[in-house]
Amino acid sequence: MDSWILPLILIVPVITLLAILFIPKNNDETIKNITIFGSAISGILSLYVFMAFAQTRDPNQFDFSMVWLRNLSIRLDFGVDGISALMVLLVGIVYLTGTLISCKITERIKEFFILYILLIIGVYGVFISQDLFFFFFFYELAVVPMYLLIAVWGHSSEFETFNRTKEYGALKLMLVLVASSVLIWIGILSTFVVANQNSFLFKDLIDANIGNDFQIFIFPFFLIGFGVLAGLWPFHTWSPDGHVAAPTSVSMVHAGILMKLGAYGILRSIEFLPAGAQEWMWLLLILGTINVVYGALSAMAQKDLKYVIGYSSVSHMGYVLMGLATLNVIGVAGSVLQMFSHGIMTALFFALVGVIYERTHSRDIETLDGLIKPMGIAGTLFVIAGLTSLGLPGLSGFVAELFIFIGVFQTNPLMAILGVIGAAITAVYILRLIARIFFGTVSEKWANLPDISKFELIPSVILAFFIVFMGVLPIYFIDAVNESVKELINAYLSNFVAG
Amino acid sequence: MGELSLIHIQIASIVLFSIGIYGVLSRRNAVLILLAIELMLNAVNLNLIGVSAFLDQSRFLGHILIIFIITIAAAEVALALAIVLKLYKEKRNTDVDKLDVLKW
Amino acid sequence: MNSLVVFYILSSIITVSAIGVVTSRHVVHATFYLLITLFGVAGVYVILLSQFLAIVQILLYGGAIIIVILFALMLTNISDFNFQVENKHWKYSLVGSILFFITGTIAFFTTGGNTVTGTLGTSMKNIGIELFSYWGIPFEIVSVILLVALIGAVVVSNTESNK
Amino acid sequence: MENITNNLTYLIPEIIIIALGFIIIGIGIFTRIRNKFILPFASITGLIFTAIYITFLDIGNIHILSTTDHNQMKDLLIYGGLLKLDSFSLLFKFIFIILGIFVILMSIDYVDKHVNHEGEFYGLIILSIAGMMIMSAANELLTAYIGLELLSFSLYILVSLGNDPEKTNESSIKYILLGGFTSALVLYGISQIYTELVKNDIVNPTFFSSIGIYATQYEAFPPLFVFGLFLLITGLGFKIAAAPFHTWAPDIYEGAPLPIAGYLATASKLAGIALILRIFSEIFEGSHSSLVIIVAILAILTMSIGNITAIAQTKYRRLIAYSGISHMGYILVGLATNTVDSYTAIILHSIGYAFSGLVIFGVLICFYNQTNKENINDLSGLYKTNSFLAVSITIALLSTAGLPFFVGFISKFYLFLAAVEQDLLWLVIIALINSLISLYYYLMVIKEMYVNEPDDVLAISTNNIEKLVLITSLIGVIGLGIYPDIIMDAINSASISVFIR
Amino acid sequence: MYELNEAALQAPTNLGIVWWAPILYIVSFVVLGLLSRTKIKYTYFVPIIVSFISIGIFITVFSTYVSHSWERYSCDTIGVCWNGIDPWFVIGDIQMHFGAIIDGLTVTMLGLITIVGSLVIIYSVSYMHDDPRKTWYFSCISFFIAAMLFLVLANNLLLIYVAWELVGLGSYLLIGFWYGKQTAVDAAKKAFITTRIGDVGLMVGILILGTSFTTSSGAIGTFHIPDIILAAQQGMYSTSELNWGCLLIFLGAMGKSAQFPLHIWLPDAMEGPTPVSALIHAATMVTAGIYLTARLFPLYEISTIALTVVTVIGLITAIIAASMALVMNDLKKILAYSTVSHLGLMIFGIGTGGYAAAMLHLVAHGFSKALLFLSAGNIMHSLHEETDIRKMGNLRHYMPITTICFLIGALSLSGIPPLSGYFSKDMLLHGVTHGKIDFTNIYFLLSLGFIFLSSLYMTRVFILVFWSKSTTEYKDIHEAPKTMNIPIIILTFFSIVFGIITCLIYQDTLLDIMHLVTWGFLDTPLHFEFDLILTILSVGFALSGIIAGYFLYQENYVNKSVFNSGLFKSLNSLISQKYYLDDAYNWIVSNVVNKVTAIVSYIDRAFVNDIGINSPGEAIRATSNKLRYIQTGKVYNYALFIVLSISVIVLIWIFLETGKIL
Repeated sequence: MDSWILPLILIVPVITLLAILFIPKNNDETIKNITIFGSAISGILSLYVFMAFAQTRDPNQFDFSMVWLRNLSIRLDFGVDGISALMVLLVGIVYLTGTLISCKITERIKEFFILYILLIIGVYGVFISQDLFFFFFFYELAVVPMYLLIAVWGHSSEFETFNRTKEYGALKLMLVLVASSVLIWIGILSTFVVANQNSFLFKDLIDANIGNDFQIFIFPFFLIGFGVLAGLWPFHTWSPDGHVAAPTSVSMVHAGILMKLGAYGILRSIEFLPAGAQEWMWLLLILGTINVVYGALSAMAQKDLKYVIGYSSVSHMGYVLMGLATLNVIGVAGSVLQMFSHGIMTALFFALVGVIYERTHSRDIETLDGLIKPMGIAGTLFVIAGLTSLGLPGLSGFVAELFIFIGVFQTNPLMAILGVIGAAITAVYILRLIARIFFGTVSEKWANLPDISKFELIPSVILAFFIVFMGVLPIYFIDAVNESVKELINAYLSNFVAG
Repeated sequence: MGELSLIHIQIASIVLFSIGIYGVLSRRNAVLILLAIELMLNAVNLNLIGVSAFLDQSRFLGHILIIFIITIAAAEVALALAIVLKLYKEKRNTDVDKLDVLKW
Repeated sequence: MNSLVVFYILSSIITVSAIGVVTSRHVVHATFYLLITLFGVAGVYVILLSQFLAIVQILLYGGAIIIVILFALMLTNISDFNFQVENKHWKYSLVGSILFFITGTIAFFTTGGNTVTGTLGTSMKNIGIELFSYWGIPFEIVSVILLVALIGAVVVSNTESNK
Repeated sequence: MENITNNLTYLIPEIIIIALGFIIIGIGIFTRIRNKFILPFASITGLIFTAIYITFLDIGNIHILSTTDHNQMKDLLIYGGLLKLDSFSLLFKFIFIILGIFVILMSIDYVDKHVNHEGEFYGLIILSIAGMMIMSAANELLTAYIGLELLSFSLYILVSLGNDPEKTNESSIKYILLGGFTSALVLYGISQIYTELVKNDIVNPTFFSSIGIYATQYEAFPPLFVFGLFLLITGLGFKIAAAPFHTWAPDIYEGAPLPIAGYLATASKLAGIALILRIFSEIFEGSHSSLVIIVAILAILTMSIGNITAIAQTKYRRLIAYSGISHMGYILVGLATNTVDSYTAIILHSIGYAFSGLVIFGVLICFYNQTNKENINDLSGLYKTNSFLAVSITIALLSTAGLPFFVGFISKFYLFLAAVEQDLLWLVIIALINSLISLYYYLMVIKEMYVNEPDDVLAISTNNIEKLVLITSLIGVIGLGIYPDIIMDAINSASISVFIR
Repeated sequence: MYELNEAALQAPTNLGIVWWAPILYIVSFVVLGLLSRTKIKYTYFVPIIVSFISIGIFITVFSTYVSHSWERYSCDTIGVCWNGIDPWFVIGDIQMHFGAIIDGLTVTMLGLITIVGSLVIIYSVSYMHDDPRKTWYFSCISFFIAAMLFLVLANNLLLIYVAWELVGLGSYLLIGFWYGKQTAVDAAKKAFITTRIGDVGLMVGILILGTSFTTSSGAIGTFHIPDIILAAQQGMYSTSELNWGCLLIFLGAMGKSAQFPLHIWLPDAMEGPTPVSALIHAATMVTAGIYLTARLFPLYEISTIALTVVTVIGLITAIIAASMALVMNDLKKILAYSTVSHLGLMIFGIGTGGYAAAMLHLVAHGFSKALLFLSAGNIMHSLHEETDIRKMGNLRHYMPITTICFLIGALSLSGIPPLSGYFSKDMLLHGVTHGKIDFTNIYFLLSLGFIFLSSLYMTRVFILVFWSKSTTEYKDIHEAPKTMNIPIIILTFFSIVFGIITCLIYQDTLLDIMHLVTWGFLDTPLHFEFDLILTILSVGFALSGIIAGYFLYQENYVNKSVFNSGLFKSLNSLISQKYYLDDAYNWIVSNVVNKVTAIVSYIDRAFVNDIGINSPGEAIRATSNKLRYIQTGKVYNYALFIVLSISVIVLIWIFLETGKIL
């Protein structure tokens, strides 16, 4: 029997999109209201999906399946387990908050929302589809709107050291992501052929028991292909430039969700390529560690507020990858939690950076100071986000990073130590940043800026709430994730018990 | 001195064809290029008649082909000449070397 | 007398006149060289015992096409065609054509079964029957093509392009 | 020994079309109609009638949507096998007519503005459709050649109907000279094939099927056959503008009337593809690894030259020409694969390509009619001046770039999947890299339209006909992308009927 | 293998109320935090009430604990482990409970924290009276105390780490409370980052101890402290694991407890409000490291290397800090350095095994130093935040109460009987000497030197502030208000009687509480034994320090020029430059860290991005610009192109088919 919840999750944005499509350009208010309404419904749906899953923990309760293309026996197959349920929740939150944030956009808001919702449909689809083809379909779909979203609504950044136009950022993001998807094309096509199940469903591919040599040959394609989207070093440079060029809400979605698609993809490919994963995870571990340290160090050197956040998300995605690379329950669970936590956190970061930029029209760390005096609430929220990113207990980041450290430590202590050091470096640059732009004497230039407005406060508070909630009661999230991860890892291990 | 055999015809045709190709490649006058194309078509006919006469004596398909080819060649020449004349009317010459506005 | 000798003579005529076609400076000369070539080819038809095609060749080509070409040339001012500077790219053309020639020759010689002798022509009657029964449809289409070409010639020649 | 008149009924569509063509020409010549709508609508009504006729045509269980299990898949040889009626030919005839209708609709304003031979213009388009229908139905080299010549002749004339004297003359001269040259080559090739076949005492030496029989007899083709075959491939490649025979395409597109350029880019290429599928499905009888290699070489050349050269282009017509060339490269990949799946994929891909090509050219025609500008950077700010055009062409470009939601994605996926199934992964990788490169110049165009400011803010208008055309073909692009299954019946039966016979 | 010890589970249930202390403080934090942007006055009653309740809770727990005689002298059980609340989370094999260990150690720390905390809160009420953001201040204080209570209650290394970090956050907020002051901001940043560096060690150490063996239940490791200790005592850690674990955890302790070379943040941290200095940097937070080391003492016992390192680090810190305290001129900085050196002494004490004494000293020092800081707060309050002792003097006439209290605190720290400092210090000396005095014991000699130094600088401060002629004119100078004096007096009382009570009157009861935390098997002195010679030595050194100070600073018996010449000069400059440690750190930051980051980001731009990502694109575009020119536009070139490619490909194909061309 099919459950229509997951299709609904896709249909609601589609309906919203069509509704916007048929509203004449000029009345922005209606468009805004409809979008907010639609995103609120989606958010509630996502919350429902997650909570329902957290109650029953039955991975099949939302299954939905229909034939899409007979020749290739491609099925439209939806379903969630704990991991994707958490991701769906993440998408819901960021979608809603991003919509609220982007209400200040004035030019071409209709088109903006259309593309934005298209992006959201893509990411929703990735997380709920149980079929390799549609996984990839939605994955590409999520990449498509990014170019226009960035190139049209973005901001170029001119600094004395370097100039990055928004077109450059958008183009690089698009091309690098599509280049990475070339690798995924190759992986998917040859996996399908070799698995010879005449089906793209994950479960069929898992049952196929693909030969080890092929797994070892093909896994790097998935690893790098998805890794690029996860900001894997040395293919990460699209991400800071993209973040910086993008408008606020797109940065939120981009850093908050889009980079998670990559990690999620790697997670899924572990399922049906266990031997390849086992063979290649050392590489992911090392690269992930490089991500952590390298990203933190580069973040420390940045002069542009948004670049700092961009590089910090490169660094944090490094933790996610490290956690995946452990292939043990606690590490993987940690990285899943880190995906969620970082998604919320970085969304909050970008929202607040947007607020600041809105007011000061400057992202230059050197020129900003003492901002907490005029903008107390924004400053406080920013400090919360910062403390999350340096892994302070009681906020969402800590538990995730702790699990990742424990997991990694069991597989490779050296990398774990480097990761911990990376966390320390994070503390250094985050505290420097906060001390620089928020504390100290406020220059009269900023002395009487308006504080955060309603449309910015609500989403920021929602995000901050989830940060604190997950930090204080992590067990609620952990239990939802724990079992799915256990199943995944046990399935993975069983491959080697068998032979 | 041996008998006349297919290979002779084929050689003659390839010679004629190559000469035609040379004409197409080297000539700058559109009309002359047309003539060269006619040469090539004749080479084709030569080949066909040879094959038809030596090998395909039952269905003599070559003859049929030749007739079609000649017809189409005639039509083509007519059309091409019309176009060349139009060109001439507007540019007072038919030098294809001067036709390189459309490039790169 | 051996038909091979005749063939040699004819083919030498064909070759020489063809070379004349592609090299002679003067357009009208080239046209007449072409006429000679056509007659040579017709001669080959004859020694291959298909006189009908020879006649068709002479009538259509020697008659129609050459006349059309000359007519076209007369419509124009010949002097525009004559002083054409010698083309600078003849070397490349030579290379191209010779390469093609070599390729073709290799193909001919390395493929066996082409030393058959003993030719047999066919009668005009058979051709007619074949043409109008079996190949009727293509024939009809060719007529369409001719019509199209005719229309096209008219259209093209009385178009002053820009309206 | 049969008579022309019997089973003439099977040719009713062709006959209608040819008659229609001449009628339109006649009207155009002998009556001086000043209303720009009468001729096109007359032709369109005729075409639509034919299309409907073909749709419901059902000869002995052969129709467009015949079932996909090829046990009861029949085909009908008429006129001693010169022509073949099967769902493949029916499908392609249908597609040709549809494309013709679209092109005619798109060109109404253009003709009104720039062409002073309306009758000939529309009539020749219709006649060329007839030629294409014969190509898709031909089962024999000579017939195919004749159909191809009919198409080419009409196109020679159509190309020479452009408005810019300089470019039109040049392009028409180039086209007819190169076309004649190539057709001579093709004929030479046909004569060599004929030689080889009669040498082996194969009856009907110019039939495709006899080529198949011949191919099965030889493990390695004899050189002469290779020679002839490649000359034949030259002609077909020239038709679909595959490298290294592509050089004419950009120039002709630039010089020809814009609707005709669109027609060249969509319909005539599809005709070439139809013929190629027919012939290659026979040549591939038996295992011929070297043939695969040759086709793969052509594919690589076509893709790479097309895409890489496109990047440096400054005129949108040339850009589209090169992107079309690169797409022929993808289709050659499918050809090198040579399985039922790959044939299905090729048909799907070419249909999708045709639809997006229609959109692209429709938009460009609207743009050109009102601005007379030809450079890519003249498109700047098109979104501001007319958002509908900008969005439509964006969707079409993204579809040709093979991004999801659009038919380009699924067709490419299908194509490459089929290729990988035949161990052509290396070829697919090259193709993928190429499609990545292609994305770059599509994005450049998109950037021009959305990011940059328009040079002069005169709003570009679109009339209802153009809207109709664009929206219909957009529905094709998006609908097939979202749920391709709807036309899979037709495509499957077509590919099976051409491949398995 | 081993089982989780049973005594842990059968704990007296009413100990559960102990959780209310931190929870109430959390509540107060949240409430005040929410109120912090409002204009409500008198919000400070919330923390005051909470603090009283928490003292009550402490007393309950204390009595319950003392009344459980069954734990006396039981060296095999590890106090009372109380697992009350549901697991915080369960992941994989790791379970994490909100569990508490309640033993002598905890009880002691509880007492110190609750008492000093409430006193400081009361003191702050009037000290911060004029500050507009005092609600937020009290909110932060509550948060800090809550975190500190969690830290001492936790029975689980991860929970300790959590609390550890939160404590750091609290101190960060409090030090940087006046965020307008750049120095304060930098100090806060410095404190957090420095301790964070230590925490890297702590985290890794925890990971090592927690994951390097498999329990009987198949779980990979545990973070439950009693289990870890049992595991260690059953020898389930390899030596290297144990050594590394202990050393790295001690690195964390060094960061928090300001041990050399990570002590640099503490003096700067004096930028915060003075009560905060009293609370955080004298009594509670800085003792967290000592608490942790004491908590894991059994491990250090086993890993001798770690124990040695602890001893040496402690001693170095003690001496160096004392020497720096001698030359500083900033009142609070002097107190800070003296704190550092006393912390060093405690660490040293633990290192020498006598850590019951160390804990005793911790408490005694906590009271006295809080007392001193608060008095300093009085002084600054009346002198308008003046902290340079050279500008003071002769204050005894103006603020008598403060003078007396300060004097008592100073004497107690100098170890003059019968003040509490004397007892703890003598017990430490016992620990060093193991009962028999030999002057070849370098530790012993250095600790005597330390005693001399500490009494010397205390005398200096006292004389320069209260006794000597004042160089400046004071305006409207006055004694501090009662609300500020009462806490000081209470603290004075404690620092007088604490030693006597614990070590003389009730020592069976109270020192055995200390006793309970030693599962140690060294023969360390657990009672205070009066040893005449030792007493004479320590008190003698202390008195000599005082006398020397008197002559140096009051009578100027030796003229200062001596210090500006020769060896003394260089020594003086070395010390007053804080041994160039700050300079060294700054140099590292500016020349190493910043350089490295600059290089990394340059690599990121120049190589990874421009060469790695951009150059392929450039290459393709260049190719395209070349390639477009094959489109010459000349018909015959196109034809030539076609012909050539035909010939070439046909030849290739023929070769492929037949394997030969001819």
